[in-house]
Amino acid sequence: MSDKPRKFKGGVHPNDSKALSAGKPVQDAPLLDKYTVIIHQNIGAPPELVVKKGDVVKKGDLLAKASGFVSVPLHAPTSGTVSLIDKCPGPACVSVPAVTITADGEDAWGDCLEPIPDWPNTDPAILKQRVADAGIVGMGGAGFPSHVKLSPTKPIDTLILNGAECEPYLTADHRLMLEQAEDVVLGAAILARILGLKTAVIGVEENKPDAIAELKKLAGKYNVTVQSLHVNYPQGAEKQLIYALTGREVPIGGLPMDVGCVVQNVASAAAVAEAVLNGHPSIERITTVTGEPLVNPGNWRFRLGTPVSKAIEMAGGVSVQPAKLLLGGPMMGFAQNTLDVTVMKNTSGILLIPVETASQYTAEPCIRCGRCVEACPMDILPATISQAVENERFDWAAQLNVLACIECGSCSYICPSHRPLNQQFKRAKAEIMAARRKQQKK
Amino acid sequence: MSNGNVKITPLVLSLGIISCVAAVLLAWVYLITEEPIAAAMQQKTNAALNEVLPAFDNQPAEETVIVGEVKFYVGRKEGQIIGFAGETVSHKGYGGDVTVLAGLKPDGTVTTVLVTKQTETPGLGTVVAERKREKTLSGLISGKKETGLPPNRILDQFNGMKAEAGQAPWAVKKDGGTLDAVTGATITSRAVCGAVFTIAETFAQNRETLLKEKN
Amino acid sequence: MSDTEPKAVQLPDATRLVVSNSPHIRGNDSISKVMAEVLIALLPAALAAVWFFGLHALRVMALCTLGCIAVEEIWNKCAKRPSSWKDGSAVVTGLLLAMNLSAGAPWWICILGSLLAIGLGKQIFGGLGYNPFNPALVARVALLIGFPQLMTSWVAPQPGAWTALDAMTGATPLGASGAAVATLKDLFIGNVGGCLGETSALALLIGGAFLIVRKRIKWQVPAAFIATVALISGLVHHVNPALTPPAIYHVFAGGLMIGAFFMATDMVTSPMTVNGALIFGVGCGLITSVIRIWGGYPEGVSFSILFMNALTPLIDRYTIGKPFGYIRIKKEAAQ
Amino acid sequence: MNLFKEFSKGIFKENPTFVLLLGMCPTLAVTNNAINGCSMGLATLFVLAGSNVVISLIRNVVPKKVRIPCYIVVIATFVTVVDLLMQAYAPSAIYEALGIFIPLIVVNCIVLGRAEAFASKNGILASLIDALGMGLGFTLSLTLIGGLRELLATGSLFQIKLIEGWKYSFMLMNQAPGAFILLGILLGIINWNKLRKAKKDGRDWTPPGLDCSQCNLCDLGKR
Amino acid sequence: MTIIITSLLFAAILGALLALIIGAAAKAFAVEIDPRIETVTDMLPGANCGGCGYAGCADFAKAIVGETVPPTQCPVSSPEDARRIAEYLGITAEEKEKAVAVVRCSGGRSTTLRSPYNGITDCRSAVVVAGGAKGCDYGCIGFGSCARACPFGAIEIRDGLAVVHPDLCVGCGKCVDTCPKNLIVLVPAFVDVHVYCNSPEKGPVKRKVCKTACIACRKCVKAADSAEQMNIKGFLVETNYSNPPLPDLVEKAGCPTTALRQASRHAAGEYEGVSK
Amino acid sequence: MADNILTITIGAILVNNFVLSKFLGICPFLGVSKKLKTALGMSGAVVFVMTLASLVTSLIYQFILSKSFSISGTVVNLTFLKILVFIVVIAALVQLVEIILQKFSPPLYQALGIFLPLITTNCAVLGAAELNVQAGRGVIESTVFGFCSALGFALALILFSSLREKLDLAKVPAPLQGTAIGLITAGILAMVFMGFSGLV
Repeated sequence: MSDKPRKFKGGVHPNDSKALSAGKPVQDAPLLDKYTVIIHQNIGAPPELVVKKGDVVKKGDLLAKASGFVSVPLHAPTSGTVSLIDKCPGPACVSVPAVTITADGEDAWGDCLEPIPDWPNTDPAILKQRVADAGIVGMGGAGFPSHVKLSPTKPIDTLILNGAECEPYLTADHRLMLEQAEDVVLGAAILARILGLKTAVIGVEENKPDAIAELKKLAGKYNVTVQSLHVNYPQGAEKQLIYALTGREVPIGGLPMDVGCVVQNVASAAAVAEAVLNGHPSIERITTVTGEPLVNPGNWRFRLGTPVSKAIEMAGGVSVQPAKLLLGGPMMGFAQNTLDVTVMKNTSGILLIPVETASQYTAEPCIRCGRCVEACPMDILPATISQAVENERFDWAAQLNVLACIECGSCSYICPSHRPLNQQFKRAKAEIMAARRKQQKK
Repeated sequence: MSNGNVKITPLVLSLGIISCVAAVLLAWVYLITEEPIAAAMQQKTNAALNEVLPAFDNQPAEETVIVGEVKFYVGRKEGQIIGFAGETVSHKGYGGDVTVLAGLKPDGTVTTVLVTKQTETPGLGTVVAERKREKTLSGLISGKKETGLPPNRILDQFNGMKAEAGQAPWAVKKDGGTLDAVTGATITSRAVCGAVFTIAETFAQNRETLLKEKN
Repeated sequence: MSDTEPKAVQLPDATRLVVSNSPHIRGNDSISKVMAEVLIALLPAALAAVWFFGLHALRVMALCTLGCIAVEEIWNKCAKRPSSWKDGSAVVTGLLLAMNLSAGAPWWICILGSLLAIGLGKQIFGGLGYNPFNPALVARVALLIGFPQLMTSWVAPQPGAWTALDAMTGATPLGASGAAVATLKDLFIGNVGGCLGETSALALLIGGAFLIVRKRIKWQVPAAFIATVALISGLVHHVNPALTPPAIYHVFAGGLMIGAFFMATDMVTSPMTVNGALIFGVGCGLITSVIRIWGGYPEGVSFSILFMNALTPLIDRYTIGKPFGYIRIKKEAAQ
Repeated sequence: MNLFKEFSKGIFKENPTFVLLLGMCPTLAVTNNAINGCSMGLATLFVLAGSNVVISLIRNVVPKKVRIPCYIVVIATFVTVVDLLMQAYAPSAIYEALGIFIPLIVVNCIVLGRAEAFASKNGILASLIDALGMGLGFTLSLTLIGGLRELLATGSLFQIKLIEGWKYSFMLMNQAPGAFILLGILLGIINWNKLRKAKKDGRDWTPPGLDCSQCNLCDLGKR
Repeated sequence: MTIIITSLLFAAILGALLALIIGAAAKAFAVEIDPRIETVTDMLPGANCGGCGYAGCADFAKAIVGETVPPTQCPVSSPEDARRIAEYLGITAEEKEKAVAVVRCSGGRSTTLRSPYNGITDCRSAVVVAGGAKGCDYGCIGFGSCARACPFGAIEIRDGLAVVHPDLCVGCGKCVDTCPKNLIVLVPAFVDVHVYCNSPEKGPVKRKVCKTACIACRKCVKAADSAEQMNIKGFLVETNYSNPPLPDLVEKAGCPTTALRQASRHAAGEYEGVSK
Repeated sequence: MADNILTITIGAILVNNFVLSKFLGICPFLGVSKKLKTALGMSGAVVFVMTLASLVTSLIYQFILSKSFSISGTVVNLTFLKILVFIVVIAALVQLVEIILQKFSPPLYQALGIFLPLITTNCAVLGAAELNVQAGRGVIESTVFGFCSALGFALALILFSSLREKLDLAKVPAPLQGTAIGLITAGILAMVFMGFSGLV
């Protein structure tokens, strides 16, 4: 592989605004007296609760166990008492079940998983089980259980670590790669062993030269390569990353394993290293709290269940009323209407968008300029699909491959008519899937 | 309702009878209108001849000479030939054939050009072909009658032209010639121009024979 | 909010947090910016027109632009739609329409043209973005068919003379005796009779280059268009020089430049895909050449672009590229 | 009273041109001036009346299977009669202007449509009245369109120039595009009026779609 | 005279030949069409609303004639119409009660929490973003997808809440499928008392986001003439439509949150949050 | 002859397009242009029938109707039966085609069958026959003319239907929806086709 930065087709280049928090080292968030841990933090089946109200738990104790293969267990973020099992606001503005733990202040570890210091000689199956037991999910955003990705049904020849962090504003992975480079690289090596591979590739956007340098220092030690990537959104999208690094196209509706690849987020890799070497389950994550309205943006290591209000407090509160509060980055994150939502395993950022840059536009008619077609990393025709959806012609939208859409938002970002393309595609996908389910039922 | 056992005989009978009745009716109407139609056509020809020939006292419609593609009507007054009217059909029209009638002095000079039959685009090709007197409201009220042939920019430019036998054809400006054409109706202009030239040139070639005709 | 406790950390007011779909930030592009850039690109040609045809050119441009804005706004009022002239599309249409008229066009031609362009060409289909045909060209063709004589009598260029207005006949450099009408240099600079926008190839090239550099238009359209015209007219001239002037005349004379750079590239009415753009350009070039060389009208650019506009839905339909990752599905299905 | 209703419906409520959208070909083709439109309308009126009466007469004796061919024969007969009569007695300019659209009355959907929809189900008098109403409606519509086109194109009406000294002719209106566009705009105005009325009455009304639903010769429109 | 005879002969031969061909064709390729389908189609309302579950009235008529569905399945036509069709076909038609739609939510803009929303104003599109941006996860989004779907104009959006006009509603059920929150139900038309709340949450949770939520206080259950008239399901009370209460229950019960309403008065705008 | 056929071809397809400049076949043009797919089917059926009908009518006209023959001293010419004969022959032809297709090529019948009854009343077919008579074309030329005119019809129909599919998505003002906007679009299309005038 050459050192030339790799890129993919299409994409946009928004102002990345990462300077707000890129230079801020990760701080450990102080212990709170209450954590409200959302139970269902992964894609797939929700885990089964194993505690009840009034139970005393230690840090790292099991709160809920995996309820199937595509499911991960959930662990207590600190020691304390289970004070409430009820609904709390979820990331999609809909209430979801959660466990509230009142901290006892001791923050004592419970009976943790056994560390596996001799991982290079351990059976990969045991390592994989460890990943599953530690409750590790894709920490980039989707929250897909990591161990499922590590159980491919097709031959794999490439392991890719996603350190692109192409979303504007977010710097959590950047700081992680910089400060815990060893963990990341180690995690990569462990993942490679699980998959039976000798090597792994870490893809990092070239706007993080310090992180690249840091990783490269350690790369040789663990037989891992670091590849710099062209700065372009959505470089961190799985399919685009695979294309940029290997030139392979993941088929529509397919998975990375269809082209012999497994992609893991760098934060997940670090979590894997933690779980294997120290036996610590996934109960905390590095999150960027940022945005122009904040007094003191930065990166924190939060425990799961930390309310956003506390996170904003740690960042010094706001100087002006923001237009939006987001979980995740500005391109794909979710807008929130309450401060009570809590940090989850896949919360990469807590972002406050000022009124000036928030996209609050009214849509104008499409002038067919084709900017969206150029920007679409999936090479579909957003403008045409948008018209189809506008007229509720979902069959037509399906013909136009709306299902290939990865909802990266590049088209909406670039559109001079400010059309809500992404929302339309989300609806189209939902409608098409619903129609198919209905069809299957028949 | 099943149509499996349709009887063919009533079908044949009914359609046959209707066709027969229709045919008889038509033949009858045809017989009635046969003569008026012929008369109407005759009248049309005469009206056109009146326009292009000087006052004549013979029946030019009955005194015709066909030379090549051109049909010449001979106009006489007191037995003397006072002019010819040449008629030809150009197949190069835009919407079909264009029939052109041109009056000629005995020396071959074009006097008047008329388009007697055409199916050109209304408002475009017809601009070339039609000589139409525009009635106006004030004209109607005052009851003033304008007489004479209405002018036509394209057709009138042939007046006074004269062809020599075997000369190069007249052409519109677009084809490098000198004659004006109506923009957007070059084809019609071209067809008319070609037809007038055919008449004039055919006349020039056969002038002697024609003049001697039944004199 | 927390005025009583000045030291307390200020938290955002949750009830005022806007909920919306991602992406939550947007590029700073907008329709009016696009239109503004088109106007900037038209500026050289407009200046050239004023230089060659004087204040009459300015009059025509002003009338058409104001006319288009007026028609747009009146329509919006009647149809109870929000005002839309500020997006600049009506101004662009008006200016393009003016570019398609002679400097000697009477005032009512400009107003009628505006009505046809905005009314018949655009608003009747639902306004900006829905018109299948280029509005300015609809107006131009309607006027050309409606008033053939008026629309093909040009004004002689008089560089620097502000008020002169010399009518000239409709002989164009595209006729068989093209070289006799204008020299090549005149053609390039624009010292020939014609519509305001048909004169200066140089000014149009500058504007077109600007648009291409700014990525406002697809370069494939003008490239394919001009290349096709050059190729066909060159071939025909080679076979039969009497029929048509050399290719270079075809490229620089008439409305080819403005058509290729400003009309055929109209986003709303041309294909969105790159392959589609190529087909579109080639089709325009083909029809333009055919009409110019064999047809009854002296100029075929507007007709050809409108014809290809009509074909655009079909082109769009059949040039949809395969999405990312599509090939593999097929391959797998074949196995 | 009832007969009057049958008669008037063709002129307004079920106007063949503006409401039923039938017989579009002559409507567009021969309306370049009011006189042509009017003559075409009258020719159609004659055919319509004749064929409707005859078809109403024979409706009970014709087997269903050959119904359409029989009707076509009847209509074709009347068309030929009109053709011959016009050739003989009408001014040649008008006969020539109408051109092949006289023979094409045979396939005018109004004639066959009325035959199929009305005359084949009703008595002679009713059929005649229906034909007269429809024919008159058609004639009036064609004259209106022709007059408007003439006026817009050359500023004259019934070939009498109304605005003297107006030297420019708007040729577009005289030609094919003008016909389409003008009819489209006229329909738009009619629809606008209907929409306005419907809104006043609190009804929902959508303009007729552009498909064969008005014509009942085959069931394509219903697919 | 000759001409008449010739043309007669010619036409006779032609006509006979033609009829022969068509007749032969008709005989060879007979197609069966049931004429009753057309008649039944004519007897149907012709609104093509699709409320019967078929693609338009003609399709439905085909199904009726094929005796796969009873004519009463048409939600638009009156029972008399259905009976007439049944009589025509010689089949029995069981009576079907007229139904109307009810939007089980009373959370207008003034009575429930909502976040500012920026995006497509269409319920089905809004629901993919933040569940419609409402404080209550179950409530009406109020962007009027159902109102647009209604072919009879029976649903009105008032202050961000869909309100059904029972007198205009024919119970075709088109709106039912469009509501992404599944708020709309078809109920017998003669029942006038409904609980305008669909949230299964506990009372305090509901009260936090909505002033007019049903808090399951049981006042209406107690006030009802018989115990079965109002059913309690979890934290929500529902009208028992097989044994409905009389309209005066609303007065008698004195619902503290006004979630219990009369449909007619709800439509007339006599309650909080829906006033005109 | 070759030149003439080229002229007929270009003339019939582009210059004197049946729909857009001769106003023939407007009803199916407006009626079956809702979807591109139906338009394609209709186009196929029209091309097929019009070619055949032009051939047959031209044959009948050339060899029977236009011939003057003498029977018992009277000259008889049956030209006046032209309209009657043409329309009846076309109707029969369409029926026959339908039956034959149904019997021998079910797939083709599936594709074109539903359009066939409509073609009887498509004035383009009768119009082509009439125009052939008027222009005095021979049998071969008539057939070519019929074929090319049908191609012209198909071209206009396909263009129009693709435009209509696009218009379906447009926010056309309410009163102009449906037929009105369709006619206006056709008008602009006709305007475009006028650009070809003068090609032949």
